[in-house]
Amino acid sequence: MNTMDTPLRDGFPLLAASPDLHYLDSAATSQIHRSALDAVARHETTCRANVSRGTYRLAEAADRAYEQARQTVARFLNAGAAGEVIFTSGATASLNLVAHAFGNTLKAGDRVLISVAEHHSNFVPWQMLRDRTGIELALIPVTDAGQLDLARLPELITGNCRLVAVTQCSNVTGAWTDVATLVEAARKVGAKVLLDGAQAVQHGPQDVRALGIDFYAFSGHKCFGPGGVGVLWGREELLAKLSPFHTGGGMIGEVTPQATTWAPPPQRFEAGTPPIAQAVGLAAALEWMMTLDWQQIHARESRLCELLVDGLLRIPALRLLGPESSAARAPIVSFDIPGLHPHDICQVLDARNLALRGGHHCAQPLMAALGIDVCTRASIALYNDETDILALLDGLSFALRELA
Amino acid sequence: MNTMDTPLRDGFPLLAASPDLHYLDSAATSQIHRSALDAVARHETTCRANVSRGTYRLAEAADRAYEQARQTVARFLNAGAAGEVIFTSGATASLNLVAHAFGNTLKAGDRVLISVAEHHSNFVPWQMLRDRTGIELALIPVTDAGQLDLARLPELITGNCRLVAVTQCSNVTGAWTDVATLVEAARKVGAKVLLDGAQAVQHGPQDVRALGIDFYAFSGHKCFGPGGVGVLWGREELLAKLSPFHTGGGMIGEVTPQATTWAPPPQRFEAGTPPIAQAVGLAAALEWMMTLDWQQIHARESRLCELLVDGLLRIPALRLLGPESSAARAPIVSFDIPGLHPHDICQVLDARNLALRGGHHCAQPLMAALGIDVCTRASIALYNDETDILALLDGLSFALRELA
Amino acid sequence: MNDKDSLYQDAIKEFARAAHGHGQLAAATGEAKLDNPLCGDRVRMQVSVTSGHVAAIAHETKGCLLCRAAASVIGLHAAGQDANGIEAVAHDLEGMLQEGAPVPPGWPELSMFEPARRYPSRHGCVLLPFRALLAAMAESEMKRVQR
Amino acid sequence: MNDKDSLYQDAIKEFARAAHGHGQLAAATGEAKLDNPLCGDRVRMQVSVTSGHVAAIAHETKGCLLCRAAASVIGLHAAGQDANGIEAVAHDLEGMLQEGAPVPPGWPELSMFEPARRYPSRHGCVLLPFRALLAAMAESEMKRVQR
Ligand SMILES: Cc1ncc(COP(=O)(O)O)c(C=O)c1O
Ligand SMILES: Cc1ncc(COP(=O)(O)O)c(C=O)c1O
Repeated sequence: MNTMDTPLRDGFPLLAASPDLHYLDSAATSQIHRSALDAVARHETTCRANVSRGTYRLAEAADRAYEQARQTVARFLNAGAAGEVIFTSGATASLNLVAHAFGNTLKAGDRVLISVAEHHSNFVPWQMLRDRTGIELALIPVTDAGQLDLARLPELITGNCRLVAVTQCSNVTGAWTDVATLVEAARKVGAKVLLDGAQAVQHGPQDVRALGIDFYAFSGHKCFGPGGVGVLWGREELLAKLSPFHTGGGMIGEVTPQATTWAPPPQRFEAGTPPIAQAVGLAAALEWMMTLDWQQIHARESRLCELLVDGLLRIPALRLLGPESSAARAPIVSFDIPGLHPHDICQVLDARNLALRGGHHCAQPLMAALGIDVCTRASIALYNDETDILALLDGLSFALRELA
Repeated sequence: MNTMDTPLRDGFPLLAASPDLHYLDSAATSQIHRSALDAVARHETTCRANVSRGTYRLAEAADRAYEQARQTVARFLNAGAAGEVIFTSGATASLNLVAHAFGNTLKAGDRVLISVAEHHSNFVPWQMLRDRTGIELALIPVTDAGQLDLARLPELITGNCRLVAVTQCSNVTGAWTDVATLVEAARKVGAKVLLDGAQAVQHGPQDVRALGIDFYAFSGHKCFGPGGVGVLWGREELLAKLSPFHTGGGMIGEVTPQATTWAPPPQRFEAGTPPIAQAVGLAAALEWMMTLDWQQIHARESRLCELLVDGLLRIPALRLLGPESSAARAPIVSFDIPGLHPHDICQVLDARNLALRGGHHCAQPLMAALGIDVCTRASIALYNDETDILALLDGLSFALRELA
Repeated sequence: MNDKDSLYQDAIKEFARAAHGHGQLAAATGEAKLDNPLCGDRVRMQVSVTSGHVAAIAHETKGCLLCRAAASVIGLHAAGQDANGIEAVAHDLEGMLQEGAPVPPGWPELSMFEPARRYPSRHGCVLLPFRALLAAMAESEMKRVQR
Repeated sequence: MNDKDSLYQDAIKEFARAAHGHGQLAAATGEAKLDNPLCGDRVRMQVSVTSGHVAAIAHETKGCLLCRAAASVIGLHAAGQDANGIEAVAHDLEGMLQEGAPVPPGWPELSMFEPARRYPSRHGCVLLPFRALLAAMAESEMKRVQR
């Protein structure tokens, strides 16, 4: 087991090669861990073959590696069975899959409940479903602190509510969603619950069964794995009832000119050649994550988050978005400084090797609810340390002078 | 420029490390070229950041690499503009994208013309469109030699035909489609033409403008690049008129709770974080391909194909599928030996380090048209040589004895 | 080749060729068609069950040698078995293939599939006729209770 | 920091602060709203065109310093120009940013954006007000010919 005194930064080739870089944009994409990079290269140079169809040894090795990756993901999520894990090209693809495959089981007048805090990838697919089928799309508002206002649930989770689809953690405010309360309310009306875990996974293994949810979506590139791969987890009995979204090779029972039948899940939802090496790389990243002491990492991430929040609150006129308490948030910290545009701030910070993101962060409805167009975001991951935070606070003082 | 006397095999790490392996399954997945592997690793360790949204230098480097990859693909296809190149997760995703985005512009009674020779990935999405919208789905039959029977076009390309979507090259028979004849017939009724180039790209750069088509789809893993990435090329003016398929981050103009507007192509069709490093790796593979002497490679592939076909035709009772002339086919050779099951054949061949695929090859309608359920396929790529073909012919003699 | 390790032992070829139980039943009480979408093996299995025991089976099997040999073993051995017995054999056979468990008791011919342990992609070929038989028996039982 | 190389030269900050041309026109002949969906810059540009030449412009610009400074330069210089003139400036400015071409003649203040050459993601910020102006003039022309 790794202890936090080992600088985790060393396991990340890009960071190891750039000692001066203060990478504070892990909410957009995390850096890739060496184990994932190595696993991809190893797979491509020793096991490369297409999966599910070949009988030669190389193809069997590819199959085995791919199915083992599925099992690793299942363990990372504490899923009931590996067959509940569908590999996709990313969280956005996972969410589109549910909006189509589950969406097609809904009829006009059924309600889907999302929140104003959703990333566009869990917002627009539901709007499209609404426009396509006439479902009702309802929005959980946010409190001033940017948290889902669950006090409003009683009026929002109506009897016709079939699905609650919300983020586990906001990619802007870092606010954690109170999933237990949500699930309880959803269960009362028989609604299913989808959790967008894109921001949560880089902060540790998950337990979809303890969460009590029905669907879970995330991306490999946000949890130290390769790009081009993501996951949709769904309950077995629910997946079994859904029709496919993408169609093509590998997901069929039989194809005739008249009609086509489907393979069982998860294959039913994996049309075409899947991202094989990327799934293997993702599994390697998750295996590595499962060796870590997450209590220690959370304590450390919270400490850094508090250091940052304390420093920010000392900047006159700065508006901190999201909850002040570090327990209520992942270490994602966004802020607005009236009169200074995030792009100018980020540009000045870049000259000091600080990598931060400014913009609407693919969350325009949330921006509107918070009364802003854009903001600046610093996101902290397990490879960050105090020097990153101090450099940022120092850089912000400089930016305030430089841009004034 | 490489000459063919240089053994191209050396550039493929898996093959270089397995001198005894006779890899004859490139139609399922080609081996990855070293340049692609290296480009992925280099990108992930020096330029990893999310694209299109960041202003810091690392993000700008990622953006540049990704957009350069788009330009490389455009050159490989001789596209009119880089903006016509959409990165997807693979050919299947590209084909599903067209079946939805273009499919949504069709109405009940419009005709889509495909062929019985299509891979399921260019068959089932159109069936689904038919079932969803009531379009007419018509099929070009194949001749006994497994080629599209274009003599039937006059009756099949009716006035209501809006799209002809066919494979450029069959993944079973290797038969090349006579695209010029098809395009001419389609133009007469104003139908668009989609070409599934999945099998064609590993046999050299393409020219979508000379082909005169409207859409072109392919996968990276079948042209010496990484998995998890594919391409849809579409004419600019056509893409501009289409609505998106997947929705989410990166493809929007503005999102409000009421409605959402779209970014222009290609972003409109790239929802979510794209497969960035994979696109960069694909571009590296294509760059490498563009340095090769394809006339020489084609001559060599044809020679190997002829050697194989000649040998196969000497096996009593063996039925060769597809055209006998090597000019009419890519070096993909499928055959049926009555009484011997392809899986048993492939299994015995595997013991002799021959990697071949047996099954329906995701082309059940074609199998049915040819009067078989399954067949054995050997597919030849630029790294194969005579020893592979001789080993296969020798292995087949052995298999015939072993399985009798 | 060492026959004991070779996948295509003479026994397998002989069983496949013999095709015990191949054909159709005039009065089946249950039937199932199963296929392996990834490889094209296809089994149509009919059973005639009386008092919970297999009176007769018949199958039409299109597929590889392993699948045909397995169906043939069923043709030889299934008569007289009840659902529990067949389930136990199928379970033990899966264990033999996947974990090296012993050959299912009473079905010594199944040892000829032991070399297939090394080829996971072929396990489905051997198991398919057993799954088809179980499905046919389940259908038979369902029809009985519905009558 | 060497002011000549620094992106945020005093000139840029001063132009942004001055916001020449900020506001609305009572009688605009054309108008355009443009935004950069990836960064949130937003420009509303109004023009009043007489005899093919800009009589007045007014803009409301929300965005970064670069975008606001560029809009402000337009506020200072656009009057008296015709569509061809504006198009030429926009084209030359793009060339300056992307290929190091010379500063657009007659608009010397645009040299303050030369350090942005190194930051491709910011080129859109500088160009947005020019694109909005061209769109507003096009709208004005379209309205004229339709009248
Ligand atoms: C909360 C949330 N959901 C979904 C996504 C979409 O993830 P991806 O772009 O990897 O598909 C993101 C990432 O930007 C996110 O932060
Ligand atoms: C002709 C053809 N089309 C489409 C595909 C689908 O490609 P992919 O599985 O990479 O999505 C294939 C590959 O199997 C193919 O051979």
